[in-house]
Amino acid sequence: MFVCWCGSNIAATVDVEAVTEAVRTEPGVVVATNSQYMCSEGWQSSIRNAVAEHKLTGIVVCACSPRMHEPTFRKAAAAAGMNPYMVEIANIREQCSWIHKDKPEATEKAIILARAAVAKLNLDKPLTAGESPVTKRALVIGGGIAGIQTALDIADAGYEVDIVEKSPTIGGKMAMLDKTFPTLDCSACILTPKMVDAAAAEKISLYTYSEVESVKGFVGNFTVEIRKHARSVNSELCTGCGVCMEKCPSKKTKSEFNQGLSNRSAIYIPFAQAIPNVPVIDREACIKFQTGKCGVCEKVCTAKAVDYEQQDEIVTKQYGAIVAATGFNPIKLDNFDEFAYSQSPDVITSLEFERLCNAAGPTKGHVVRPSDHEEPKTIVFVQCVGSRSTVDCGKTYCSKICCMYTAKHAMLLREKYPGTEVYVFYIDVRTPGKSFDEFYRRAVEEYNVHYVKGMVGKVAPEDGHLRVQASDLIADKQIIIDADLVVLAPAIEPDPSARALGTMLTASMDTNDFFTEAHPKLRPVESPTAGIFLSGVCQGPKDIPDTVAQAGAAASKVIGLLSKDKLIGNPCVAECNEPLCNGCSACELVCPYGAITYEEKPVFDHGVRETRRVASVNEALCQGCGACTVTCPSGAMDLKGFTNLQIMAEVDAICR
Amino acid sequence: MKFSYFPGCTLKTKAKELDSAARGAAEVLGVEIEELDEWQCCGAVYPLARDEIATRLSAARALIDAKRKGQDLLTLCSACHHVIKRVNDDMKTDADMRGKVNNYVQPEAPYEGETRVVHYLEMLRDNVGFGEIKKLVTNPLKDRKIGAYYGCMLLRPSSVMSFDNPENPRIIEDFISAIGAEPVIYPYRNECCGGYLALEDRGISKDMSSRVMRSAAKAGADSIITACPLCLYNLNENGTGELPVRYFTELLAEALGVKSEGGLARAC
Amino acid sequence: MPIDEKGTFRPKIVAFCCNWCSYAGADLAGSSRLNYPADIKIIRVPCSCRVNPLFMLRAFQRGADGVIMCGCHPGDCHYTSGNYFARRRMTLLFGMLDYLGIEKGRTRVEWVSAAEGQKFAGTMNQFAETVKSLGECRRIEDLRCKESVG
Amino acid sequence: MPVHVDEKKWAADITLSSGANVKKCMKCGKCSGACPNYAEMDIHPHKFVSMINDCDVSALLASKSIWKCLSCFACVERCPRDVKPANIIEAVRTRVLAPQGQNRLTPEGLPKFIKDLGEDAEKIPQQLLASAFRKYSR
Repeated sequence: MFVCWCGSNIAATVDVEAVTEAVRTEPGVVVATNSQYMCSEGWQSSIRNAVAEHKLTGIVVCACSPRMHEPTFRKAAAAAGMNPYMVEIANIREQCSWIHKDKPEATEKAIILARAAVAKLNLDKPLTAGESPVTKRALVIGGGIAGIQTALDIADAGYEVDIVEKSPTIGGKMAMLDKTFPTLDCSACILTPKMVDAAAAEKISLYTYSEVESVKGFVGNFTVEIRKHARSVNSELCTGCGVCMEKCPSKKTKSEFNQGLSNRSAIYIPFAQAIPNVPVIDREACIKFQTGKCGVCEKVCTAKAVDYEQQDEIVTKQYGAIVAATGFNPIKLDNFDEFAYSQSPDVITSLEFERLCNAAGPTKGHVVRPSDHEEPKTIVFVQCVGSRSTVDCGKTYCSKICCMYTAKHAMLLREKYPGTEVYVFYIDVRTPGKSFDEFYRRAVEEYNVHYVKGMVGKVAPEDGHLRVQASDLIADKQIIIDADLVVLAPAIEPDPSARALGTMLTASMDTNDFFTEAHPKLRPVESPTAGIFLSGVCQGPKDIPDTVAQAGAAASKVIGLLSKDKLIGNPCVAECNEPLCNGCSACELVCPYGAITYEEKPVFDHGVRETRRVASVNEALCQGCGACTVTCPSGAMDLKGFTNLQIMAEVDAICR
Repeated sequence: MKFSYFPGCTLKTKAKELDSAARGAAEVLGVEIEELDEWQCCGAVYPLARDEIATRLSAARALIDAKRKGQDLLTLCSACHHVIKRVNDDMKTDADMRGKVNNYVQPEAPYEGETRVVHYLEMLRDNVGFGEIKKLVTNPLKDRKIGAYYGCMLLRPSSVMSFDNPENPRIIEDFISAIGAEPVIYPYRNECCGGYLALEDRGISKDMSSRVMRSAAKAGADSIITACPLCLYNLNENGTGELPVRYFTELLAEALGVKSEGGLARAC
Repeated sequence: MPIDEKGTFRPKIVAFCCNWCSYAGADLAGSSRLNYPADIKIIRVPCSCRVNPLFMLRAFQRGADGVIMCGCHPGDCHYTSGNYFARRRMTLLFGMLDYLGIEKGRTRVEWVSAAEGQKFAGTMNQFAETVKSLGECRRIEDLRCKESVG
Repeated sequence: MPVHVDEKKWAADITLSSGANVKKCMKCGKCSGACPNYAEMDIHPHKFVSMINDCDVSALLASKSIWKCLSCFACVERCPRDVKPANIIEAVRTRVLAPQGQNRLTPEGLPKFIKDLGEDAEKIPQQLLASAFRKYSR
């Protein structure tokens, strides 16, 4: 029995000495001691000595949460020659000393928790963890900058990696952007080489226009079904000449890539640098698919690549690790019509503005009003549309990127069109990041952008203008501006595909559908589910530098995993007491992992040897949830490390 | 379809045409309207203060009466609708208020917000259906460009009123289309007309109402319709006078070919 | 009745928390220094579906005054579906316990995510308060166990 | 107007009766941005929120804004934090009207307004009278 002080974290409210004394007389306890920091190297060696000296078969540590240091103490036990699973931890910090102020009360509780741990330890059995092989291939879901960077880094280390991207091209949101802050280098110029690298890399396979259909298995051994949507164009034959798009008579579909600011044909490549450079047919918009008449693209295709008969294809592959890089979208602005987004074409989102600025965009980089194609003279930017909001249609978090891109937009406008007046209405300007604040200050000081503290209250489209009504909180006066263009900075939210993916991966998500990390500080790129890693905005709002850094970090974690030949499994798995099993299949039905099968086995029961149909647990598949143990009507199923007897012993100790 | 109906004071006096046209149109639409027996003035203003009980009682009584009859409670005047709907929400969500009001009114069974409060426009949209109205229109109001004026009370706060999108509502526009006219969307249709200050501070009311009316006129409307007697009064008396303002039920009755005199006689 | 020096009743409450969400939520409550009564002792289980109704009965048998089970939010179970099983089992169990005279207030199921330290502490405070107001629970307490322990 | 005001107590009372949570305010100013009657007010809606938070009640009780608020709920509707500034303004107004003899509008005062309106007076809907008395008197 070892009781930790955790400096004053525990010792301040729990009488550590009293706890040590109280448990000394518990059954099975041979030695009880306490120390300043049990997790320190020095005390771990003293554990080793104690194990050797007293021939200990198990240890109880009264310390912080097992979620924090269970692995540490297990390692120490193993180093001392003990079975590492003969360690029990009484959580007397997070669940005792930190929440209770009254010392006697906290001490009493700590003693009870320690007793429960002793009671459990007395019933512990040495466990051996199983091993499983690792499939040396990774899956990256999402082909934006996060997914591309992760895949490139994994491939660079020599491992096979597949990218699954649901749109027809990789590139994601970054491909839509014009310039990037704070350096103002062109987004396409830095992204397209990476896209080309990803396409060219021998170790990377791209599955565009594809989605993950199902995920089975566990860390090191995932089986994933990928649905390749029918492109209706044979990628092998297509030369990417683009004649089909030119001739396609259906040209009225809003371009997703241009945020609806231009139209595209039914057979289309999203943008010129798309990878792969192979069109897809949007079957909803295609006249051939809708009416049966047309077939122009097939006729004009000299490569004979158009294939109306193509069907979705399911590809099944094995992976050792999976990276979620599903990215984000700006929120829909239907519920923010005080800014008249759906009432005036001249109220646009910042992503639409990116397309307007972009030389490859619908206006060739010429910033004009969508309504009349006139150059706007007065432009108003509205920050935090839906961010930091606790009402239903908003998001409670800060979207992080808007302050900086708005400074960029304002600056670009003033540089390109010095005659314009540019206003930015903000709540706070948040610029943590290298050279970020300097960038924002340049917008104010050098480019004369008018920053006004105060949220816009109403945008009224009238007389061809947008009457913007706001209040300047610092001057304490009302501001009314007749603007020509209003640019809204919508909150960003995880792509809707993330929710379904999270369920498939059993990777937990927060209330906003961002993936949760295993530890917010110490394990930021791993999901709590083993073998699942997180890259980019799917974990939380971030800009391009942060995304790329996280993408690299996720890759290094994947590489670490794939470099192992075998993985040590979790030994706390279900176990069937065969003589008790009545062969009812109830456990098989509730097992979420398909880890239980039934086998005809010789069973020795009350002196009789007979062949019976009994449950058998695949220890590699079992994740140790325990659903089967409670379902089992005969009590044959039990969970190692959390046996029925152990939990009841804990109950008894607590209620004593 | 049968509804309990809460007309409210103004509809019995200065806004008889709002009421009578609504009754006449309902007949054509096959909607039965049963005026509550002993309704009292709703108070015209929803008491925002949570410690005000007395001012909520008349609305609560109307709600309880409708519950007793097992009917939805139909309202027409924006102010009545606003007050009754919000009091109903209090009765549903505020246990403290619920206890106090029940204590005062002493209904057979405690009232917990069971009654559904339906505005006449909501009834047209959800119970009758604008498509159905279109079919019943005998006298489509062709070539009329009508601006809908929502004002404040039907829409806000949307979390309670849940009437329509508070910043870009459609319901009256859809209604205008259903009766064969062309809806005109203008930005100030959901901004305040300044009604509460029409007595005390007429200057402000003039500014507000004029802005609304100018906004509608600029957008090309030839008239404005509303559901609120105070808005109507205020736009008429304090607006720019550019556009006529009428109740939406009057136009409905007109489109359905209902003679309003008959309705008037009954209402008086 | 266990009464402390100040003369207040101190109930015995057992909380079963799943390792992935609610135990982590409890840890978060701890690291956020949110108070709740020391009468609550947590038992860690891998998943709420590991909680056998027998464990709860055992607790009441051994003199617990209240038992609460916490798991991941529906749809967020680390093991996909465990909390759904747990929810159904507990609904049946609580109905039976109520029939046995163990008031509904003594049993509770709550979904607490790893990020909801505040909710965890709030729930525990509420639950402890309720159990406290219900007083001691001796309905199915096995007095033999009591005596043998002394 | 009461001379001695226990500011803290009043702020607490006003908060309670308004049902608003001033702590939730992030000082974005959207309420004042949305207010259609901003120009007529001396103290603007966002300041009501922060002044209640600071227990700076006397100035609010004396403010002319409480008579200018239209109760149109634009600020309530558009507030991203669900703070309800209009409720606070109303709560302050009710405090001012609460003591005897503080009524802003009295039946005796009514003829003046009506006279101002001349012939048009008879068009005044009941709703206007009822709401004016509810808003401006006890």
